[in-house]
Amino acid sequence: MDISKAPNPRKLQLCRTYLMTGFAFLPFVWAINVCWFFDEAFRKPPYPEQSQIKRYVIYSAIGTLLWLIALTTWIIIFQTNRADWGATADYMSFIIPLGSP
Amino acid sequence: MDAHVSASTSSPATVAVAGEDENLSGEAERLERPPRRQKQQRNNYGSNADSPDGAVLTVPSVVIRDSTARPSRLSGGGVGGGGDGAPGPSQQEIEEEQGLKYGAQHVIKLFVPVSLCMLVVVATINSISFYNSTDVYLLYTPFHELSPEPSVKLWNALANSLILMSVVVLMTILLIVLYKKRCYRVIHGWLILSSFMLLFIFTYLYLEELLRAYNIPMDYPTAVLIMWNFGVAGMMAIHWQAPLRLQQGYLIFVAALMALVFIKYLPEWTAWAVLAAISIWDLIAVLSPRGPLRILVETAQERNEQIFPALIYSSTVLYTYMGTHYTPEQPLPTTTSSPSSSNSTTTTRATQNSLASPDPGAGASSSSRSGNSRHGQRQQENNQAAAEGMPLVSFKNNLHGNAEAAGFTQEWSANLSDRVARRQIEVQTTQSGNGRRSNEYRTVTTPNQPQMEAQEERGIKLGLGDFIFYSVLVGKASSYGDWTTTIACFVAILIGLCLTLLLLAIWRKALPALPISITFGLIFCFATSAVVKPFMEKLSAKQVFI
Amino acid sequence: MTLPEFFGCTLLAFGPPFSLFVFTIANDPVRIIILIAAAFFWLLSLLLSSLLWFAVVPLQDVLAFGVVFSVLFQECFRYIIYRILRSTEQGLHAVAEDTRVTENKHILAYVSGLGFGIISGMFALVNVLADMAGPGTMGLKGGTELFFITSAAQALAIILLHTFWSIIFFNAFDTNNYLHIAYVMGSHLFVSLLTLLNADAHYWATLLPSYIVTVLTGVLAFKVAGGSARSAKRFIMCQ
Amino acid sequence: MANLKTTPLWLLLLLQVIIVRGERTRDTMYQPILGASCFRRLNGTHQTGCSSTHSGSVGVLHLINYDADLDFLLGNPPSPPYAPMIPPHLFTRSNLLRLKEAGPKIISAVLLINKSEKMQQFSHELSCPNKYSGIGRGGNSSETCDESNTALTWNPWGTGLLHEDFPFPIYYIADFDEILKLENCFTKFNSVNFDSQALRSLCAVEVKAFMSAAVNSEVCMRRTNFINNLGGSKYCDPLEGRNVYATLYPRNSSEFIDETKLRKSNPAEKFIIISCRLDTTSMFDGVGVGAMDSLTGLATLTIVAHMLRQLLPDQNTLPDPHRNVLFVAFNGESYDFIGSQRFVYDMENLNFPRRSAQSTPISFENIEFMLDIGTLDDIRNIRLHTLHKSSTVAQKLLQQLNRYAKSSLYDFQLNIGSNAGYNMPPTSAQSFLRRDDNFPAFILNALPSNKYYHSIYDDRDNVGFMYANTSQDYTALTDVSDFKNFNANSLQMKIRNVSSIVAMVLYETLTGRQYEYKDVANPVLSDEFFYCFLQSSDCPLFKASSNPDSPPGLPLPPMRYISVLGGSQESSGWTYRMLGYLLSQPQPQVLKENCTQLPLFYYSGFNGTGECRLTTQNYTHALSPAFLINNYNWSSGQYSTWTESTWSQFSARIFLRPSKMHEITILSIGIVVFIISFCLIYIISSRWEVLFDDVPASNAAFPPPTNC
Repeated sequence: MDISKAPNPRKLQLCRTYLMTGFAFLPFVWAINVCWFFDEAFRKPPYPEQSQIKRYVIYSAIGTLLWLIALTTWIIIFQTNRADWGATADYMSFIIPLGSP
Repeated sequence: MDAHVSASTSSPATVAVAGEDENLSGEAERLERPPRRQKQQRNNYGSNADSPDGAVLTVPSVVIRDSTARPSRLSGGGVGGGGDGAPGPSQQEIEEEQGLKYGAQHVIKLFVPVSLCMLVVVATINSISFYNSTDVYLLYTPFHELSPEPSVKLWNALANSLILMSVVVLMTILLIVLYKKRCYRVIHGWLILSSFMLLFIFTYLYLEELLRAYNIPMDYPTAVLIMWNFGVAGMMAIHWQAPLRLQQGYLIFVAALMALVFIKYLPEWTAWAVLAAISIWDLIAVLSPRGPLRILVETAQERNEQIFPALIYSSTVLYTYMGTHYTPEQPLPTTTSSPSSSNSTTTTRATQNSLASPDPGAGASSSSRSGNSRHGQRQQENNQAAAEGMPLVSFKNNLHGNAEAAGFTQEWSANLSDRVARRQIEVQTTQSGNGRRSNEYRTVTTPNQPQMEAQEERGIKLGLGDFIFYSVLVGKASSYGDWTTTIACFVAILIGLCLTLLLLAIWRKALPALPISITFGLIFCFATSAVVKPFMEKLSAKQVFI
Repeated sequence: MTLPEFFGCTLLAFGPPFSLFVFTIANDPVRIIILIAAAFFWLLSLLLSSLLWFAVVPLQDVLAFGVVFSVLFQECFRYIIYRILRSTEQGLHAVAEDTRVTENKHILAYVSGLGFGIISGMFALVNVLADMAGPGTMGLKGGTELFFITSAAQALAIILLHTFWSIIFFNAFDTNNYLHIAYVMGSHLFVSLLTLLNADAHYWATLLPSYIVTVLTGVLAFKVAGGSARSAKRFIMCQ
Repeated sequence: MANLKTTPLWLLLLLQVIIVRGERTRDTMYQPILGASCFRRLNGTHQTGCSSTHSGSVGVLHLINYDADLDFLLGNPPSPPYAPMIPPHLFTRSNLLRLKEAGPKIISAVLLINKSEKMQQFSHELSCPNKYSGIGRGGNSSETCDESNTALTWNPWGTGLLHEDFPFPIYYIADFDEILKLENCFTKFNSVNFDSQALRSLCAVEVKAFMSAAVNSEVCMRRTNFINNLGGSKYCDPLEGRNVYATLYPRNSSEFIDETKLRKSNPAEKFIIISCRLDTTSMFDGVGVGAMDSLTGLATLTIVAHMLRQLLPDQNTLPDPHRNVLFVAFNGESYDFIGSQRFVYDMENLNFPRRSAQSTPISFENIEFMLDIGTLDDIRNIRLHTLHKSSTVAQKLLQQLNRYAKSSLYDFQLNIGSNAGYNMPPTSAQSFLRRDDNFPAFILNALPSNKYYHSIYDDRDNVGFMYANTSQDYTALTDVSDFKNFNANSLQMKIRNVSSIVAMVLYETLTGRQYEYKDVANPVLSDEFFYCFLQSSDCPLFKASSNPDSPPGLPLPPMRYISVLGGSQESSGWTYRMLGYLLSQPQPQVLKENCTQLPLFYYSGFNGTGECRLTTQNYTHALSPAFLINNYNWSSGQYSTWTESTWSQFSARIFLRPSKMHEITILSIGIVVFIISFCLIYIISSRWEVLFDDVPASNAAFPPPTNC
């Protein structure tokens, strides 16, 4: 749907729902929220709900960022130590690469 | 696996209904009325704030949307009548051209996603060998074409495709029954379940095979997180509200997955047989007077309902436009005072008269017919359809790829005000940057601009059925490892799509989307790989260019 | 993996057509449709010519035969698409977003020509490109390592030529200028037959003439399309 | 509609029929090279063998004629990575280790080309085969022999490369035409001028031999058994095959299948085990017949079995009617005695024969003694190895052997030496002795003289076998003086002699009477035997010993590598039939149609007219106990832990690898052309009305299409 034509309360509600949903380990939803409401939050002429939306968008952005950092660090740790961890790493693995320890 | 596959194959079949254009959500529309006022105040248009709302509220009463009302209108318009002798045909033409024009635009708006879907499938086929080899089979294809005998393979393929087709037909009928009985919960549950399956299980499979193809290690926490995010976001996008681009992306991906599933799990010849069979079924279901899909869509229109949001691709064109009624109490000066070159006011008046005249008759006829609520709805439908101003391409589809254009035909059989409407749309669109237009067009309907409001987004919708089967065809073709064949199929299918839309515009009757494209596709696929390929290979080996 | 080779040849052959497409076609749906339609017609012509080649078994190794006939078929279909476009001009005029498409007849010609060119270039090159992505290059059993780059260059020439030819051809039929028609047919035949020399790796013997022809045809097309030395000068002077 | 539906199908038919004429460009770019690849095997602690990269290893061909050429590669070569083509005589441990150290950046693949003129020796087995799985050489050392002291090793020429891990694939090219392709390509493109190689396109080879498994058996078995997602993938399989055993007399101690009851052996039964080894191995997949290292032993066993069958009277007439001879051919002995270890394991658990055989199990108490036929490289100095000098059985056996060996009556002119002590040859008996070093196991083994032990060159030239193709009857014994015009020191005669001696000894042991007939084993039988196993499975002996209706064997020697479950078990299959045929008793009274149930089996027989025979042969499973025991300690070294990695394909192809400069030139040309055209066309399209000035004025006014 085209957010720019939705009424402001609707916008606020949507943004809020997305933020809340994001807490269920859904950083992607947060990312969507940020991209989707960025203009609403920062580019549009001000309107009552905007401050709320702005806050939600910022929260989502922070959340996304945190998740991103956490995920990348975890992936780096795992990939570097996979061989050393042995069995545990294998049981953790979704794809065990062929032909490498 | 079979179970999943079977479920998922059947599920998109449930997307038979393609309602009118506000498929995204009816509530969205309801909610969007207030902001019109707001917006209008912001933009401080010439007209007063209330008229649009009143206008919208009076939409149901504006029921003269029959071509039958046309002569009366012609006679009704005093000055306009005189002026109408000439404009009549001209308007006829205008209508034509708008149809074709938006046709042209929306053909492209279809080309892009269809091509993207094909691209995904072809890329996958060429990079992940998993999807290239059939070892596991669907429940519906008991004959596995293992014998080297062509004849045996042939009857195997035919039998398989027959079975598959009968399943499809059953599904469709079941859907009709459900829909007639208004078991929406069941249908929605069905849709959600199937899209859930595609988004989680088959995406999981896809991810696994992708990583395996490139031998990339991955741990479960990451994989689960990715799947969870992707899936949930997909469900939200498809069944709830999300940015349009995201929704389109998901739909394309789902279609591609579905196509890949077909390519993977259907035996070689069966896949071709099914393609042929499905396009024939498509013809029957749409063109035959009691074709199931026609029934479906007609009921949908009688009930004036939105289609199920899932699995219908909608590319949205933004029309800043409102209903085409003209409230008589609205003073003319507002329009004349509208920002427009003075020399155009005459024409403006003419149009206004011609516009103003029908409405009383409209009220009468509506009151006279008010008893027949069904008809009223239908006409209101027409009105809305007209309001969409997006006739040509708003044909719909289900998984069987039935191009259903009932709504479209009605829109096209709609009457003058529709045309005026469309002219206005056109004007608006030209102003909203969809194209360049010369000034003389603009003058005609400038006065109406103030009344034109942002309504909810309109778009063409194409059932994922087309996406899927086009992609299956192209993917199959590319699985032989010859790119010329792939390109030939691609071009043939696009041309087929063009022709379908063209015929739709010319004949003004419901047409299925698959047959032409698929027939072209099949012919070119086999012709190319049998005849052209050797020739081209000989040429390119010798570096001879023609 | 000689991906560099792959990308190099792809950019060389399809870079200019791509930018042409982006800047002149992509914004106008009608043009895109005409482009694809033209491609489709070229496919038809190719189908016919290869059917002929296929049917005439004894001559299957005599490429010249197939080449000549495919050239003829292509020109026939160029004519057919010309007739079709001209007959639907009214409709197009109505449909076109951007009226130049119809009011400047050359644009139609240009678009359809580009369609012809792109599809023919693709058909000639796409499988070669696909094979290029492997670890090796040409030259193990005969053939030089110039094979790919020359193929790409030739393909580019053909694509541009098709575009120019269509412009000249359409205009020639509009103005009954049979000389131009003859020129188009002739140059097309000439270039195609010239490429027969590639088999013996006489690349300069083929590339040079075909690029000369390309330039000539381009100039002719430029003139036909209403360009002139003066306008060119003005253009360069940025006035 | 209907025909529209079927058209594509008919077109498809057409498509199937048509042979595509035009050839793709890639066919002219690449040329496949046929050969055999080295692959990866793993044991409890290490991975051995070789593997290519996931997408295939590409290297520039370089022919190695002298060590100097290697120095060129390992110095700093102009355009690495390289793929040296090495003849066998340079395929030495030192060279290979140098290549390995250079690393995949310099050496990406190695081609072993079959130019064996200068080859002196070629054995990549350890100099102490099955080093850690024997009884050890006494004291606290677990190794079977002392590698430092070549005099005492069992494979003095062994380089042990078979147990090395290489980061690059090694590809063996046997066919001379293929070698010629490679050499021509090398001389045409590479050897022109080595210094300017970096600037030229060079002839390169791509070898695809990617191995799934890694690290060791423990890891890869764990990964294989752990289903971590929808499509579980297989990393490695344990080496697995079948032992073949047969008894001289049919056993008449049947047991009823009763899963609940514990199985009990029948103490009355007495068995003499005559065993040998069934398998061989080599570095490359599917090559290597192991003529000398294991086939001589199998031949001896077979002929002994046949001779005893011919000589001995009915079991009841023996002094001890419960005595019987058990012939066993153990599989997988090359890999830490897989077959015999499993055999011992089964015997311990009273699980031999399996319940399905419906006969009482055989325990160690039933075994009188075991005579293990090891490698008979050189008939002239065979020795009888025993663990304890004091073993009376051994001395008696030795004395009997020598009596017949030296007997003037037969004039074999052999002398069987003796050797007592822990330095036992690496043969199956080790598994028995390892369990209980008082077990009466004696090994007939010759002094090691096989320079091609466990290698691709241990073929019929190595044993000097010439097929006489005398289509004479091999089923009957012949008079000792009747050489069937074989050369006295031909392989056939050697085998005849040694097997006759062994058979006579067994005859004496069983009957208690000396053997004084002049009949000895038939050299034609050994002739046929070697022909079948060295040249073609489509041979008279195999035909005779299979069902008349069964299809003939392939015209290739049977694969004798143990391989894995589902791998070709040709050699065990043929041995099973052959032993069954030679050890079985004809049943003339049984008709063909009744002759379907084992132990009755219908053989086509020597002259092709079918005959029903009462057979005694059977299989046992040759899979190391390590894979049966739950959470077995893989590094304990108690049992064989060998596994074989899975792979998707072996392939090699040569082509021209473009020089870096060539690539960069093309790429830059492309980019430049693209950018120029892009800018040019942008400018033109933005100011096109200037360029075409005589377009209608109305249009010139229009803004150009902007790319939105």
